[in-house]
Amino acid sequence: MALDRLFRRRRTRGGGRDVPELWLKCPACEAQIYKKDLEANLMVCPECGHHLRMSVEQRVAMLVDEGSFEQTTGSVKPADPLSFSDTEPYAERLRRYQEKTGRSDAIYGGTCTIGGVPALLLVMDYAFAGGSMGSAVGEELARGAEQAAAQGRAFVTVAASGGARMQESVLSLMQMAKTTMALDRLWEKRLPYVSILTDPTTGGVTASFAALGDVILAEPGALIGFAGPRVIKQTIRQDLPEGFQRSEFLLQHGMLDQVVPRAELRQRLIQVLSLLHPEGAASGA
Amino acid sequence: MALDRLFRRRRTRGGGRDVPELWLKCPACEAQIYKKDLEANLMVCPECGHHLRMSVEQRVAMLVDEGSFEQTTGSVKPADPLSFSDTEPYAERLRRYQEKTGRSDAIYGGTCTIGGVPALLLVMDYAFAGGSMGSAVGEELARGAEQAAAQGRAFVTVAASGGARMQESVLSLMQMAKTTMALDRLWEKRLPYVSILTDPTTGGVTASFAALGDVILAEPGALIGFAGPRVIKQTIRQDLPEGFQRSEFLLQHGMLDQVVPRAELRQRLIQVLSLLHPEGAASGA
Amino acid sequence: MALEFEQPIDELEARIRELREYAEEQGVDLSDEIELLENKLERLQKETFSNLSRWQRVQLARAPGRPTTLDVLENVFSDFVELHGDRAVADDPAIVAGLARFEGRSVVVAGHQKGRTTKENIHRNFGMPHPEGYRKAMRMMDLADRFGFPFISLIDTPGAYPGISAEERGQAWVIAQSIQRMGRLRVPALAVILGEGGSGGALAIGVGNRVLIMENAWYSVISPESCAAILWRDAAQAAEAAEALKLTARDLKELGVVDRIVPEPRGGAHRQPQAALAELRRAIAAELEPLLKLSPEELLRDRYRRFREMGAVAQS
Amino acid sequence: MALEFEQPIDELEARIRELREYAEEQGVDLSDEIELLENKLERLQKETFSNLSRWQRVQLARAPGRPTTLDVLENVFSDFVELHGDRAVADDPAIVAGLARFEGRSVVVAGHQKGRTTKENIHRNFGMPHPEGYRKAMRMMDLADRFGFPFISLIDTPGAYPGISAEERGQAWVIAQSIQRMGRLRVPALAVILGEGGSGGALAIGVGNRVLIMENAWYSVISPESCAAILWRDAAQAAEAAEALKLTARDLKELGVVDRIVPEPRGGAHRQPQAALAELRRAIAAELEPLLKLSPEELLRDRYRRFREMGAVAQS
Ligand SMILES: [Zn+2]
Ligand SMILES: [Zn+2]
Repeated sequence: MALDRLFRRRRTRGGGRDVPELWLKCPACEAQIYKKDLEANLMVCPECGHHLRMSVEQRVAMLVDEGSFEQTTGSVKPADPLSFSDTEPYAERLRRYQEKTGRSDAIYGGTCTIGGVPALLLVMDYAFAGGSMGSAVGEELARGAEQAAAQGRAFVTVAASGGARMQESVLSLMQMAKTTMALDRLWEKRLPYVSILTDPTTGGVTASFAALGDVILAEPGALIGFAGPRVIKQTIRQDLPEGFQRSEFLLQHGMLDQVVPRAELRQRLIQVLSLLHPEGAASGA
Repeated sequence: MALDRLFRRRRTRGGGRDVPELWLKCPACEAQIYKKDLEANLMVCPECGHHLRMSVEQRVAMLVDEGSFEQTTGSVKPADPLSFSDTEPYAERLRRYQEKTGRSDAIYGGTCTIGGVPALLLVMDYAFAGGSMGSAVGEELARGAEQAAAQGRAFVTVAASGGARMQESVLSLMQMAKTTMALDRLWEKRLPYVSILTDPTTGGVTASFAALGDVILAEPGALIGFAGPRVIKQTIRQDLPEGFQRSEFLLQHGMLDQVVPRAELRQRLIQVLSLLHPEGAASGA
Repeated sequence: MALEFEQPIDELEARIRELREYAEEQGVDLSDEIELLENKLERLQKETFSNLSRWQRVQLARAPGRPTTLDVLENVFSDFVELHGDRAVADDPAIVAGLARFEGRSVVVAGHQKGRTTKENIHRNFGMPHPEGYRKAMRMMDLADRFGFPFISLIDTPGAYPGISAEERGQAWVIAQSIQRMGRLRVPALAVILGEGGSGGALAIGVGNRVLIMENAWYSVISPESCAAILWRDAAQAAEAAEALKLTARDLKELGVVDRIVPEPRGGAHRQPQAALAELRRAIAAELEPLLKLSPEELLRDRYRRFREMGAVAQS
Repeated sequence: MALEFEQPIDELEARIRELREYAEEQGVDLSDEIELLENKLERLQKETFSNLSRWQRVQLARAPGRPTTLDVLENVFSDFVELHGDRAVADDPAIVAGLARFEGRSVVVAGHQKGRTTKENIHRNFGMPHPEGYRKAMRMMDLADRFGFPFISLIDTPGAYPGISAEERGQAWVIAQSIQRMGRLRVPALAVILGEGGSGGALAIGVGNRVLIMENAWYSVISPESCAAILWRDAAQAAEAAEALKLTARDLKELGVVDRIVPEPRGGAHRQPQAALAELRRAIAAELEPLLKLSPEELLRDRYRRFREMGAVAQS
């Protein structure tokens, strides 16, 4: 469902491209922020602390030990098994997204160390079709879990997704089972899986691997849920309560281990991984 | 905590003994019922369907196949490990209850078949110290589960208890762990455990073995809970909602498999046991 | 209550019935006329039902009178004992579950339940479970593993309930947990799509070693209506969305998502429920039998392999 | 905030302090007088604390400033990462849980948490968990088994919360489940009674291979006040009830319910928390070490044997 939400937004916003790219407006407090400052601050608004979306490359850079990252994703390309077409053929859309992001599909990551712990990190790219999970994304996730298990690595995912990719219909639905079941390869080896939820994570991604971390962390203020707020509003025909489906709400309702500000995320992840990964757990590293 | 509630009731009611024993008043609809009729109706009020307490002997008789019952309980006698005394020494109280009921402690049962399925059935006796669980009751339960496991029998308990027996303090608390852990002997052999809850079942009995049936059945209108209603009222200082902690309330809240009228209980139990016990499960008996 | 495309058939059937009654009452012989009409009916039915569009099948999957989980439990299985509750929060009537016997053998069953009347439908939330329903289903999976009984799920839901209460209690979490729990079953697991297989709410109990589907059932990541509302921005384009989503039994078989299609009587299971249920019994028996010979480890491996292969990607 | 029986000691301590200050300010030598008073203080302390009644120990177990679960996590363990939530309904602040390191080794810890201020005490419901708290603890046990880490529980609760909301969500059920879950741990399990061990709410996380207790902690099927209210019909008889219930560390050791008493500094752990916590670290290390050598099956057997023997009966 995510794909379209993104399309629509892009269409109605349209003009954004004309604004000089040096400045960005914080969507929360509307402050004009110098883009370089924002990036230096990990895309967290220096005025109000709002966490903006960040590029997957920056996300990887902020989490891994410098120089340790080797990309593993990219060889799996999406297909169009249903020859799906709505107002535009799926194949066309894919091409556009590939051009725009320079990626095969909505996921990016690879092997690395995090605080010295060997890991395999996969980050979903919301800029590619709303981070929706089709067969290629599911395949990268399953391979990632399997590779981590085979190589004795911790598995870490950073979710940002509108859900399953409608244009692959039931095949995208099946990715929920595939990714979930692949996690059990880590169980057999007693290797940890840490799931990090960012804004937004909804639908089939929340309802599969992303909800099953041994430890689940989320960024502040992130929208996280099963159904999107619009669907829920349509169902119940009333407004949603303040803060509904935000990280802090989910923490209160027992779904998350911690809400962690972006600036502290790497440190928290290192702490968790070094406690859970066999190397750190026994040696007292 | 049950013990005292019973004492008090007995004291304040006192005079009950003078009423001719041929008639009984239904505590729900206040109808006067001929006692023989009530017994023939399994102690269910023919006027309003209220389930009155029944003797453990009658309970066993209504559940087992005729002629199949052999008592196993009785050899374990309660002790007074703390030399407990409040307004009366515990040893005295025990003696009084033993005289009144003709039983060593608040539990009665043995081996039997139920619809042809080999079983070990244990029934708690509310008339003995409010069915409270001390070391002797816990020991009978643990032995019962162990014997059922060793002999390939289903294990069935009928709970009626005000909770743990205060006069044995922490030793009665430990019976919660002992009885719970004994159930795992049945797990190892894939033998079923069916828990039947009757009025009232509260405290340490609900919070241990009785809540852990593979299938949990309850009689209509039975009071079932952790804390007693009086304790809750004192804590929250307001009245309790209608129907609170009754079987039907617990069914709605997901704690029970079924609420079964007493007249149907044996039949339901047979159905469940023949599905769960290895003999009935594979053969299709 | 006939579906729109069924109406000409229903009308013709009514005409034939009237004619027969008239002939009997009046003692006249109209057998030639009736035979002619019956031939016409036969042709009309063939025409209509052998070329069903995907959207028409979706409507059949929702037809009133179509066998529900409880109908299956009462007719395909025997000795059904319903078990209630998730032992944590509530009993969810949108999922029905319990112990039953299949060909003499004890099994554990859980399935979505729609109401068979409007009142029941409201009680059962139109077959849309809350988290409690999935927790009840997981409890059943525990029971199946505990006793070594096969686990059979019956899928018939528009989807998991998308409301505030469900979100508050972790709808996404419980679906993920249920997928994981079912994937870990150490006993044979069958999933049967009876009617509607709506998205994650269906998949939550769909992780079988084998997945069966009734001929007119559908299974998709999203309902045609919602898909049309989003992609075409017009729910009325549901028929087109249904085509695009390739959500019918035959599509799913081709995609490798289901293993067996259970044939329905002509016109759909709601026209002859007993015949449909008899076919279902045969299909379950046929799929269950080989699984009973596998060890727990083989079953786990088999299930993993089955879902691991799902999807279509192009390798560079 | 001194306990009643501590007051003479506290007053004498204050007097000595004043005298010292006076001597310093005025430059006079009062060392003889101070020494006399200190001897008197020493005698008074010895007298008071070496003959504590059971009821006095109950008060020490509740003394403000006594180390809580979080104090233990911060001082006895290192690298504590708190984990939240039961993944079903809520996060219960009355139970604190997470990962930590003990002597370099990863462990999982869960314990009741009382507030260290009044405001925090309200937030933490005075250490009385709802069902969500026990489900969080069970999730920790799952985590311990999953990674093969020892599980350590810290007990300090007047009891599980006896309120409507807790009953609605199955307080009895979750306690039973937690006892069962902890009994099934395939890793070493230690339970430490830090302060109050109130009934089933304590036992729910008390099923350790070894059970340790702080010298002034208590553990009983019911609090002395409630027991007195019921049996003596007068909560003021709590002191007498405490005697009857035999709920102190020494009693419990004699009854075989605890394996080790962790000595507290004279006057109780609240007087010298750091010293108390250092003793606790030593005790945990000593009890954990032999358990680390046992296989999962040995641990299960050991735990079953331990609790199977509990109780006192007369055989006919
Ligand atoms: Zn801002
Ligand atoms: Zn009556």
